Amino acid sequence: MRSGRWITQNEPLTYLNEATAIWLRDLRGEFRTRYAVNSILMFAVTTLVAVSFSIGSFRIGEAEKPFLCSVLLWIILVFSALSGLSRSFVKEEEAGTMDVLKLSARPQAVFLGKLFFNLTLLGALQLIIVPLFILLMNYKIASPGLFAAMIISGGLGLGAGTTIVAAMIAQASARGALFAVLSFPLLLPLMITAIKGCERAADGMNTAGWPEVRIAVAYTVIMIIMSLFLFPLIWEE
Amino acid sequence: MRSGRWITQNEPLTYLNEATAIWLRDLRGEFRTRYAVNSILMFAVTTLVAVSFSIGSFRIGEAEKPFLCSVLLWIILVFSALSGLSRSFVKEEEAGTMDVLKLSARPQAVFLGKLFFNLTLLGALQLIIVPLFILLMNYKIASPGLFAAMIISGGLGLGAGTTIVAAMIAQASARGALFAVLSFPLLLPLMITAIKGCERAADGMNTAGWPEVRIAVAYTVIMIIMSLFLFPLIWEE
Amino acid sequence: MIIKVLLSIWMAVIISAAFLYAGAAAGFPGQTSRILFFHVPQAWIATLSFLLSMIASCIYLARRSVKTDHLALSAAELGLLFCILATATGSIFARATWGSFWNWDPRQTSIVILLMIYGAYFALRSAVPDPEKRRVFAAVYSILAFVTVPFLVFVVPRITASLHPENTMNPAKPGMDPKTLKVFLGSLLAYTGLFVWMLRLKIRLLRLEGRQEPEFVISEKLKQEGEKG
Amino acid sequence: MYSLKLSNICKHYTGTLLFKDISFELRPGEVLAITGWNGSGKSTLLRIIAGLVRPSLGKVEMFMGDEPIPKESRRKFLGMVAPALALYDELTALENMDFFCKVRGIAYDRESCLNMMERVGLTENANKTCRNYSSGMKQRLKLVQALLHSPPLLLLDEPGCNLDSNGMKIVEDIILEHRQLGMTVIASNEKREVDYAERAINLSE
Amino acid sequence: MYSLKLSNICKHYTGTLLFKDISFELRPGEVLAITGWNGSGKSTLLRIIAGLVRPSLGKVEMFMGDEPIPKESRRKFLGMVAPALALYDELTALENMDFFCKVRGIAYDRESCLNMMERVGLTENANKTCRNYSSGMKQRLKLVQALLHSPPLLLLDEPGCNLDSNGMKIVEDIILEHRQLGMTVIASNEKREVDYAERAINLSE
Ligand code: HEM
Ligand SMILES: Nc1ncnc2c1ncn2[C@@H]1O[C@H](COP(=O)(O)OP(=O)(O)OP(=O)(O)O)[C@@H](O)[C@H]1O
Ligand SMILES: Nc1ncnc2c1ncn2[C@@H]1O[C@H](COP(=O)(O)OP(=O)(O)OP(=O)(O)O)[C@@H](O)[C@H]1O
Ligand SMILES: [Mg+2]
Ligand SMILES: [Mg+2]
Repeated sequence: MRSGRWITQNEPLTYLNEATAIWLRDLRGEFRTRYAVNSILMFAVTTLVAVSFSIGSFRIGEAEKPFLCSVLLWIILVFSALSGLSRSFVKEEEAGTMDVLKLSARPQAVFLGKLFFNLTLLGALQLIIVPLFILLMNYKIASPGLFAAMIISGGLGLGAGTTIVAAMIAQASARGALFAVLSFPLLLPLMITAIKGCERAADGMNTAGWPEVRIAVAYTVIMIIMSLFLFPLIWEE
Repeated sequence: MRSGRWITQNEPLTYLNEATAIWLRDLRGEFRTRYAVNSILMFAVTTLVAVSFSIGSFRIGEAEKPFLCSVLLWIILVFSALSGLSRSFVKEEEAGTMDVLKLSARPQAVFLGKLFFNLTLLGALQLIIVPLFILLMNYKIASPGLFAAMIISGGLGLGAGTTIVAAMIAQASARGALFAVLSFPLLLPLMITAIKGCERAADGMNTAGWPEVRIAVAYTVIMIIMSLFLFPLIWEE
Repeated sequence: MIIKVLLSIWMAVIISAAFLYAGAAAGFPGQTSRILFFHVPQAWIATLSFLLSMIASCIYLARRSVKTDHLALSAAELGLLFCILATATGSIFARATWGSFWNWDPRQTSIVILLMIYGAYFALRSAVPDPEKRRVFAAVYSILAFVTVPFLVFVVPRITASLHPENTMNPAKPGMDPKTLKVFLGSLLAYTGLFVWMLRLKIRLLRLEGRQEPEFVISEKLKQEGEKG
Repeated sequence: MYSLKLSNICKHYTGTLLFKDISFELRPGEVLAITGWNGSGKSTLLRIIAGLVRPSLGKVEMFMGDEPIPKESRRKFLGMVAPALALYDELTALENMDFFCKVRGIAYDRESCLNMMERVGLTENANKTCRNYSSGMKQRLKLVQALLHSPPLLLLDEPGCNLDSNGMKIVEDIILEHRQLGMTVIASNEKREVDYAERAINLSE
Repeated sequence: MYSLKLSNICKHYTGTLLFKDISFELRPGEVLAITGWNGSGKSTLLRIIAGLVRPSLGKVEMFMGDEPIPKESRRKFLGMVAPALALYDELTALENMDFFCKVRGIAYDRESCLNMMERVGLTENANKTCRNYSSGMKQRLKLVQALLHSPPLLLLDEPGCNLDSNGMKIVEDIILEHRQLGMTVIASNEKREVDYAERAINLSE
């Protein structure tokens, strides 16, 4: 048993391997209980159906459509995300496994693993919601390339902005509320950018340079770098 | 210690006392952790702000307003409820206190206690959301009496329709999703009724007899009676 | 076996008759009305099996016999199948007559709710690991869902005026083309036969599967031991 | 006079048989021990007696005199302690007791609750939320919860778990006192606890 | 050579002092017992050593030779078992082990994991989800988790809790084996476990 195996830990191991292990474990746990993915997806689908039902019975002027549809799409995406993205940390705390994770993994690996997991959830969400939304709302997009880039970069930003907040609220007492309260202001700049970007993609004017996509990517990168520095502080006692 | 105190249990005790004890305990626990109330309220407030932001920038024709506003109000109320009403049972299961509750309380008392708790949450939700919604959307109501009655009876129906579902999903494996999936079809008739009723109250025509309020009350009563019969079946192993 | 052959011949006859024998009904564009011979019986079977499933659930709660649960489950499964078919054919039909696949017609709303209920029923079943608990929960849910149906029937027609035709296929209505009526009734019969046949098949399958389950094997073994000892 | 009767209880989980043909009768004044290796089904058997788990075969009956007590009111006549039975974390100990009294329909009496707290040595911590209790303090509180309604049947699953020697002494006292009039079933691996029982059922055999 | 050094550790929670001036040094081959009544702070002290709780005063240091090990990599050099440290319920035992190996950067080796499982007697249940484990089986799995990376410092909080006599034997073996080369801190109320230690700190004094 005493094989001196821990010595191997001094070798320069990439954080990525450990992060992947955490990511895969979360996916597996999620696959078994399906708490987060279901709550996010069902939330999104039901809101989508409700919105399409309520708005669908109206005649929206063609001129107003790009803007209104972008707003609705991002409201659905952001709120669905807010309804489920804190689960991965909160579950850890509620099940009492947070301590064992603190004892076994490096904080940066934990952050990256959870970030990957949240991005996976967001990806699945977008893969289902965006086409459905386009179909149901009869949303015409003039520049599909820009639209796809905006959706993806917006999704990345959403994940980057919420993961560290989720870690914070998991250790606070009034969890449910806090997540939305703390995340929403952080996400608002991103959301406004993404709405603007999708609107631009839909009406197809002035699409040169994709300025909103760039902003979203910058937001994502900054958020991730900041989080990698700040996360260890909130993770370790 | 052996005071023969258990003999007093043979006396005909009202279910209501026990239900009240459960209700008060839930309130106290909720007050300390504020999970459900916060998740419901924050959800509602943020959706409300988002909706008013997105719709507010449009000119909604006065003629369409009563219908559109009723739809939006009830979408916000129902989805907020779906986001938090299952907590009281799920928490019981996750904290491992479900068994001790099964061992100490009668199932009907549990059902009633949880129902009261959910109704309290819904009441708080409506107390905050409805005035806010009316203000933000500039929602004019011609017949406030009918409107209030519709909101209250709709809220009662919402609580009655979801409590038993919450008890079921707490004992199932993939909880997050299930609650919305199972509750939504049960709530739809109520939701459609309430939308119609609020629309009628807003435009002020044909308000005699309050037919929608009656339907909602009938729905509530039938749901509660059915639940009182069915609940023991799903509560006891 | 003989039933299977008869049924398939009958189905073949009805299908050909629907396209060759009956005329295209007035009031529908082109040949589209022929879809009615399939769409309406499908919707009818979907509703029927829902009712059947609920009744079986009630009996299950009273008697707790696995057989009635099998009936409830099979009826729900077939109901879901026919519900999807009715929605699909209805949507195609709607596209041809009203111009779009989906427009929240009251009929469409109610069939979506029915679909959601079926979906929820299966989601619930798959989420409860313990077999007996699963049966009880499913039965309770199907009763709860059924309780809301009268409200639905009462409420949905209030929301919007429907484009959906009423009573065009009502046999009691005078003035219906006798050829159409014949084919329609034949199709109704064929679908009902098909439903009953599939239902029995499904129940048999469930019973055989049940025998394979370790629970069943062990309790049978223990029962036999008990009888001996 | 109460009695408990198990007949031919058998339990299996998806294919693996835990135990079968467990039959016994228990009368007031008797203590029964259930022993067996880890994972042999001790806790499961106790949960079956309490009505929290359905047996695969067989039945559990309780009688008051000759009259059977219906399953749904069996809970009034039993108290249970088990590692998996948790109390409400966000309440204080006294609030927990208050709740269980009310829900069982016993007049809540702060005085006697405090007495029980004193008995298990929690007086100082009675107004502390249970979330911050140490493992042994939680276990002590569980003992109070099981005894609150002075049930004729006591189901103790590893009652001495997490306790120090004072705590073990309290458990001992409780068992000895309850033996006077009530029925006790103890599931444990501790020889010391098993020794109180006149009879034992070994699930590993 | 590793060593652990606590200097003047003191911990209080909003007004109540748990313990103060705890200082000791531990070297390989030594076993230290921490004793005290329920609620005296044994688990808290262990959590302070592990770095999960910050002490109110004083500091905890670990050295490799003479070189201090930074706080953030201390976790690589310790393994911990405690009642409040739970494993992942929805995974099987093997998946749990797989996860902890990967996350610690140890090459996952199914063979040796199975060996460890066999050592604690979980071979048959290695592919069962931990949710359905019995209390003793969970405790055994926790032991495996703590030993997975062969840490020089072992923190055992009530290691024998929920275990049967076979399980106690396993714990004994682990302690005796670890005593050869590593440092061990045991917090327990069980005389049997405390007896392995040459030194003991009593927090109730
Ligand atoms: C997605 C679209 C549709 C759905 C989900 C749908 C669904 C239904 C349902 C549930 C029924 C009730 C069967 C019963 O009462 O037992 C029905 C009947 C019927 N449908 Fe549709 N339908 C759709 C579109 C259409 C369209 C576009 C037409 C033709 C314009 C149509 C013509 C009929 C007729 C004629 C009946 C028989 C009505 C009667 O005799 O009472 N349906 N459909
Ligand atoms: N829901 C379940 N599904 C499958 N297996 C289960 C379930 N619940 C318990 N088991 C299995 O039943 C066996 C007995 O569990 P139980 O908790 O009764 O053991 P125990 O005798 O109390 O053990 P310990 O001494 O460790 O407390 C274990 O192997 C456990 O894995
Ligand atoms: N977060 C906290 N806030 C306030 N008090 C706390 C907190 N955590 C622990 N305590 C208190 O600290 C004391 C020591 O707890 P600890 O778990 O260390 O005891 P222990 O010696 O391990 O007891 P046991 O033998 O029962 O396991 C207890 O009285 C507990 O109530
Ligand atoms: Mg046990
Ligand atoms: Mg402790």
